[in-house]
Amino acid sequence: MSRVLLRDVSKVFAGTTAVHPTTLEVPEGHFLTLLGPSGCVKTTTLRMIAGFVEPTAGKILIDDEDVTGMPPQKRRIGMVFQDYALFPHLTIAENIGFGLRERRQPKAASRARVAELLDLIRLPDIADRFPSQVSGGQAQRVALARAIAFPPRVLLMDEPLGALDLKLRETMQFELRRIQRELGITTVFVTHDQTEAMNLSDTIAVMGGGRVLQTGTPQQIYDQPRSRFVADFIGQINFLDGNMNGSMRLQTDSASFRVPHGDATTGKATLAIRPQHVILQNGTVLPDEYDRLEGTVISQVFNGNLTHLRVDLGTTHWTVESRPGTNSVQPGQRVTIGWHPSDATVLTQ
Amino acid sequence: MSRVLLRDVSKVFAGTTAVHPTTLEVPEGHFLTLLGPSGCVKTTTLRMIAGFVEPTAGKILIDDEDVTGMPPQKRRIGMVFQDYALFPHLTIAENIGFGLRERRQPKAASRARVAELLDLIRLPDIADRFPSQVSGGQAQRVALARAIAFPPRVLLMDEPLGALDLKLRETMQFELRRIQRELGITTVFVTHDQTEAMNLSDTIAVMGGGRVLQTGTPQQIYDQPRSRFVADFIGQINFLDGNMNGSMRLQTDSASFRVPHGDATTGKATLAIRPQHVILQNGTVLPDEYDRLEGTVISQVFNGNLTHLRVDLGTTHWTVESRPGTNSVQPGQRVTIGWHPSDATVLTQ
Amino acid sequence: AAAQKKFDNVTVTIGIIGGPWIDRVNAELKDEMAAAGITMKFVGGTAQDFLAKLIAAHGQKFDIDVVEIDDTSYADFRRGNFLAKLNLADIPNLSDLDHSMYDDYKVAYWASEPGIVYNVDKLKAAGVAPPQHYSDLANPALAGHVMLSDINNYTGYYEILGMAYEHGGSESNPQPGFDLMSHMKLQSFGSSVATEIQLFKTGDVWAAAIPAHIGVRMFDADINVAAVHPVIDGHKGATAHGYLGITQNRDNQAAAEFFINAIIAPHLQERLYTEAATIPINNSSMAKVVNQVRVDASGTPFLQLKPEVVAQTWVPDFSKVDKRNWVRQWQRAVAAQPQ
Amino acid sequence: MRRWRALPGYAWVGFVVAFIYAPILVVIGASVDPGYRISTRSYLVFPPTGFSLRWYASIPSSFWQSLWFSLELAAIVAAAALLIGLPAAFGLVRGRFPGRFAVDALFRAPLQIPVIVTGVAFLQSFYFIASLGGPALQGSLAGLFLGHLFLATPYTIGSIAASLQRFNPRLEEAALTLGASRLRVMWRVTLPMVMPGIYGGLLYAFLVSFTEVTISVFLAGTSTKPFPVMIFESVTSDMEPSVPALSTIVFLGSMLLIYAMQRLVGMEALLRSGGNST
Amino acid sequence: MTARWGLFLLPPLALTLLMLGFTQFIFLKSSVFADLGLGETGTAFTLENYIEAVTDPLYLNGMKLTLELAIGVVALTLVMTYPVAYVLTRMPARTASLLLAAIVCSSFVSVAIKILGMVIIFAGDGLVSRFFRWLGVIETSMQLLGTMTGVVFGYLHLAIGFMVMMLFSVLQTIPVKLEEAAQIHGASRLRVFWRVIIPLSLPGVLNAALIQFNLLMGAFVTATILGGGKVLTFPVLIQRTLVMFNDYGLASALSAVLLVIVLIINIAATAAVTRRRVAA
Ligand SMILES: Nc1ncnc2c1ncn2[C@@H]1O[C@H](COP(=O)(O)OP(=O)(O)OP(=O)(O)O)[C@@H](O)[C@H]1O
Ligand SMILES: Nc1ncnc2c1ncn2[C@@H]1O[C@H](COP(=O)(O)OP(=O)(O)OP(=O)(O)O)[C@@H](O)[C@H]1O
Ligand SMILES: [Mg+2]
Ligand SMILES: [Mg+2]
Repeated sequence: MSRVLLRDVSKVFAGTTAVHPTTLEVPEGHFLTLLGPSGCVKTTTLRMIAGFVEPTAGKILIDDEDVTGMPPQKRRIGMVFQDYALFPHLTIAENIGFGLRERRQPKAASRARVAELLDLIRLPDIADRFPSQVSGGQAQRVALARAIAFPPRVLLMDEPLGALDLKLRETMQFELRRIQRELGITTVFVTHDQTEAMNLSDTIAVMGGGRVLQTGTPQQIYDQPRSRFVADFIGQINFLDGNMNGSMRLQTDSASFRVPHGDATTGKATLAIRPQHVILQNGTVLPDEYDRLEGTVISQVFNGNLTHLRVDLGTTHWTVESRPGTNSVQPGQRVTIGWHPSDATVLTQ
Repeated sequence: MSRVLLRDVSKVFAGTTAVHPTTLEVPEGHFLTLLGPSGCVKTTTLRMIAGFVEPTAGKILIDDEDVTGMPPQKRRIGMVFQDYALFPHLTIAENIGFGLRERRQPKAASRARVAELLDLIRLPDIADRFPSQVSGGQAQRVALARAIAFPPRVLLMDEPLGALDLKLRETMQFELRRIQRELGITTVFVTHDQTEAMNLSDTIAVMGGGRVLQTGTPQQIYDQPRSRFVADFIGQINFLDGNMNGSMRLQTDSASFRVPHGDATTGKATLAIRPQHVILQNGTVLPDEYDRLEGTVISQVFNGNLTHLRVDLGTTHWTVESRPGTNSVQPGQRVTIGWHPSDATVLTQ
Repeated sequence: AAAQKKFDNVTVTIGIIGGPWIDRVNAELKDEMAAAGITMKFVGGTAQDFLAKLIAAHGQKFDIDVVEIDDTSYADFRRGNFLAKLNLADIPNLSDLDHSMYDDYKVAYWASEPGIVYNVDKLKAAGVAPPQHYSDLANPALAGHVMLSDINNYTGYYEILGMAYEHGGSESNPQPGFDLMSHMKLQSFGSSVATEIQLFKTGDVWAAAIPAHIGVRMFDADINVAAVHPVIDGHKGATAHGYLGITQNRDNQAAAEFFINAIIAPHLQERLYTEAATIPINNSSMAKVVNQVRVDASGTPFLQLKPEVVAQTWVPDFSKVDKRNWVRQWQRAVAAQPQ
Repeated sequence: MRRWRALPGYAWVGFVVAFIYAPILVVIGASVDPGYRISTRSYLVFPPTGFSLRWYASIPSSFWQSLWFSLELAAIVAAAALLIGLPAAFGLVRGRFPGRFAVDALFRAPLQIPVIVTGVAFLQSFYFIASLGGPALQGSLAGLFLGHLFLATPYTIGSIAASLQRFNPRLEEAALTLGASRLRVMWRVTLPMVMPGIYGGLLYAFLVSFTEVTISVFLAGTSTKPFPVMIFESVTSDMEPSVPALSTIVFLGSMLLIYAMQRLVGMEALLRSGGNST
Repeated sequence: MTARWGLFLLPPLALTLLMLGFTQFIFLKSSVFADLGLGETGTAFTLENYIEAVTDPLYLNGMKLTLELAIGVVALTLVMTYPVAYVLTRMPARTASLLLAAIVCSSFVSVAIKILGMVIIFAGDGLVSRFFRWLGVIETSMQLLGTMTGVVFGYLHLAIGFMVMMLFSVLQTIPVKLEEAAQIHGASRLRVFWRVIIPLSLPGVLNAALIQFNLLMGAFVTATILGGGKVLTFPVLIQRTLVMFNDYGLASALSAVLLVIVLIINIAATAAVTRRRVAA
């Protein structure tokens, strides 16, 4: 249970900067997720914390101890790899006990600890099997048990659930969170799945283009994205491009729209609003304080509990969410949509 | 554009029945998805249509022609494999043109067709690259182009999007659907991702334990699941076990609940209701016609545009969905939840 | 207590023709040598092989004490100064040998009679009369079923020189022999007793230029063969010898000479005659084995054993043979053969 | 699936295996032929005219010695080839330095020199060393060992390199995060994982040494004569009649060896690393 | 960290270089001096050995014969073993490993004795001839000793076992998926072979084929026994030059010529395939 700090860390691979100077703090016991699209150096960042990649500049501190040049085996970290990296020639129990043996724990104590961990991951019966004889979900839990057997100062996980199918992934998210909470281990988690990040994290660091773009709680990231990239990456969102001219209004070619709180900036800006905050005027009457736009329905996709409408607004397409049954529209139909200005956000980046 | 029919098809592997006798029809031009958890023989079924696995019994017909014993290369089928299976030694253009050359199409016509397909998949510039030089999403589209180059009677796809990241997967779903619609190819698609199945399919065949459990439109499957397995696999759902005693009520240990339309059966039954149909009595007043239950909030997970509450009802846990902000509860709090009986379903399997 | 041993555990390494020949020699002499304090070690090979090894050693210490020598290679052994001068007085059994059988550097220990061996049944079936001359082997009716001895084998010289003489050549002019060979369609060249017998047995070879004593062994293997001793240069039949010599700078030369003496002892020479059908080289043994001559199916002896006949057999004058050129001529003749 | 479609393939496999085994069956058959006269011992009799194990009883001690010598030689060669091949394979697969391809080519070079050239070259070099007052390598175990090692090492390197290339480096990283030092990682993770390649390399090296004739013919000495040379000389001079019996014993022995290896690693895993790293 | 792995190469590299460089140097040295007979060489530099080696039709024909033989046998071996290795990779693992084990075991038996076994099988009165005669197909016997056919058969026995093992390790890296992809898009089994399996295995196959080729270019045992003194391949000529001529200068020159030709073929073949791959 320790605090991790990356201070101005950067990494240059063969002349090109992969990781731009980054500062990131993971408070003690926190669950921090690095979230971002493929290639945004999530893995590289994690591997720098683990010690497999040496930063070109900057420092990495664990509990105020500078570990920047320290070899991985001395850092006392636990790591769960995407493909689990279980040792195929060792049994499950031997896999879990690997770190204990390497740290010269007494045999009896190790045995007890392995049994305890098998209980923790709710797989007491597979101790003597080999990794090839367990399912993906089981392997995932074994990898976790192995990583925390000798209590690590930090637990690192690189897309540990990526290979599981949807239902199993959801179950494992619960499990992961339960175990992390129970033990209170400082955790850095990597994923490109925003739902997963939302479900699991205390803090999310959204990454893109080799840097951390925004850090915050899931709710903060969702409600107050600071850039178009973040807004778009976290959930669905609709954009409307225009200009701010010092007032609290966004001016487009054809109309102007109110924007919520915040400074009255000038220059290019984008109004962003989530689909669930956009209401379709179809039977219902839009309240007066709503801003509105007209468009044509392009398509309608039924998606379990929701229907997604794509609406062509001329300059852009928006997605509007509606409960099935409440609005019945057909592709091609002209519709009016509206939203409350306080649900919108203005992005200037 | 053809019709595919599996008639009483079954498959026995080394003494154990993998596929139980299955009848399945894919109407001309339809997009049918085989959906189910890992190991439910989705791939095996697809491979029987392709001709890589010979059914132990039953017949496979394409356009009323019995193809059961026909080798794969004679079936005129297109197939997209999970890992794409592009030929690493051939260029993208050669990959796409593979089937044309094997079917002895004139060179010039083939070249034109390849160019046309590269346009269709919106990648006109990568013709001369090799598969190792294209990204995952590009490779996926190339695999699709290859499969449809020589217009197949049926297009088979085995989890073609499984290896892509979330954003890319969503984009590709749109692309897939667009191309399939444009060409009107009869398609059988395999996935274990219910959202994907919902987004793409005309018809979903939910599989489990070696058989097709239910076939229908996405809406039918979602709204009228015929078994607990199907209901649980498609989206989130809450269950309440009890007994039916001929009346239109489900009797549990402590209370009885109304059930919607349908026969008044007897015996063990389960009431099933989607989270979004369950309302939390917190500030709002539940209408009189609602059935209700009391419980304790266990946890609250913010998930982008929704908050999921887990509520302990004593015999079971339910998930209740609510828009953030509308209800503010804390774990540990006692709450009353309610639902309209017509939103519930009774499952007897 | 054992009787006084002549030597104090001396090992003698002997390089002679391999295979059962070594087994035979070893079996016959093991006890006698052990009693004298000598351990024998054997290396298989032809005289040619040992000469090559001695040359390759470039005067380095050589690990074979006693080596096989034949008429064709003797001059080279001497020219390279590879042989030690023998202490003939320490080889008392020489008294039983004709003087032509030994000199200061070599002692004969077996003899054979290069000639022709043919399969009586196969030739009869093919309607071919038994060959009388080497040149008869070129009979087109025998094409593909004739074997000559290979060049790595002393018999290889006899067949070429035989054919050369039959066409006006001689040791100094073997070309007519090579010319004839280059036109023959041969089954193969024989280089080992093992394959020679095998090929007669399987019926692939009907006639071969090989020593007559191998005919005896074939006869024992139930092949109906007969031997022919062609007349060359007025001599009926030919004789070839195998010799032993001792390599230079041995510290166990006395033991080696003791071994040579033992192997030319009459009883041993007679054993080798009965077991391997080689011809003894000492006079008393010859007198004895002449009464045990082996005959073919028609009652004709395989070997010429009467001393007066043996004395008249042909022995080529190898000093007149240009060996280096010989090998080239041979290879060219082989390369020129019809396939 | 549709078994008959695979039939031509299986038939071809059968044909090739039969082709390989036909002469071996003849040799085994001939080994039990009870031929009784000396002359009949110089060739193989097949089909056998009876059944007898007399040739098994009369194998000359020189042949046993040579067989034993060959086994010893092959074992040392295999061990040494491993000692060289292991670091070489690690260096080749994991090293990143200019000229790696040249080094790779150099390690393969012994397989590109005609064996007879190698044999003669080693022979002359040995005499040259001796003429300078160095050790007399010709005819010694050490000399044969060097010649065989030269020929066997490329196979071993190839085999280990192939399995190393398939090795998942995440496993090593996992071990490091679990506190194992680099040495311990090597011992507990890397080596066990490349074991099939190691076994494969050992098998190849052993086989190369145990069946080598061409080099051995030049380098063999009087008391250091490898078994295949013994057989070669026997076949090219006057045949030792128990050679078929001995060959049968070698064949049966190899079956035992392979069975043991199969139990240890599984033939298929072993051949997956196949000495062919390209 | 990666640089350190390179250091592991130094000892094996030094050893290989020493064994390779030293022996070849000593060996090739004698090729540029006149032969004085009985293994003695002159001290004056001369190219006469090389001139003889590359002008004498005997050696030229020998080289031609050897190249034809080696290439022919490698081709034949590939034809025989490639389908075998392929079928093995697609067989149930248990059966495949059993068959592989059988093939490996057969390699332990000396080629020399196997050759005698073959002679019997194919001899005039041998099993195969009798069988064919019984079928009424062939009248004359199939001669192995002293014929090209025999040498080819002997070489095949030398090469097949190793070749199956090597090709197996190459072919099993080709995913079955690719075959299925080709098949479903209209390729027959034969076309799948031609368009997918063969091109993908080409580099590995070439590597294995070159190893066999090199081996055959340097083998004289089989040609000696089965050639019956009639098939004078280059290695047999070298061996005879050494053992019968005792002409070291010429033997070295001949060997050097052989070495150069083999190396050129290796480099050319590898370059040809590598170029294709670089293009790929
Ligand atoms: N050792 C290396 N040498 C050179 N470039 C590297 C190295 N490791 C990573 N990179 C570069 O860094 C970039 C980011 O890699 P990284 O694996 O960290 O991304 P990621 O966010 O984990 O992506 P993914 O979601 O696909 O796993 C890659 O595009 C790659 O080109
Ligand atoms: N060739 C085979 N021999 C024996 N059993 C097989 C064979 N192919 C498939 N099976 C069995 O059939 C079962 C179902 O396999 P299949 O691959 O069709 O499932 P799936 O639904 O595609 O699963 P996934 O989502 O994991 O791909 C597996 O559990 C496997 O044991
Ligand atoms: Mg990554
Ligand atoms: Mg599947």
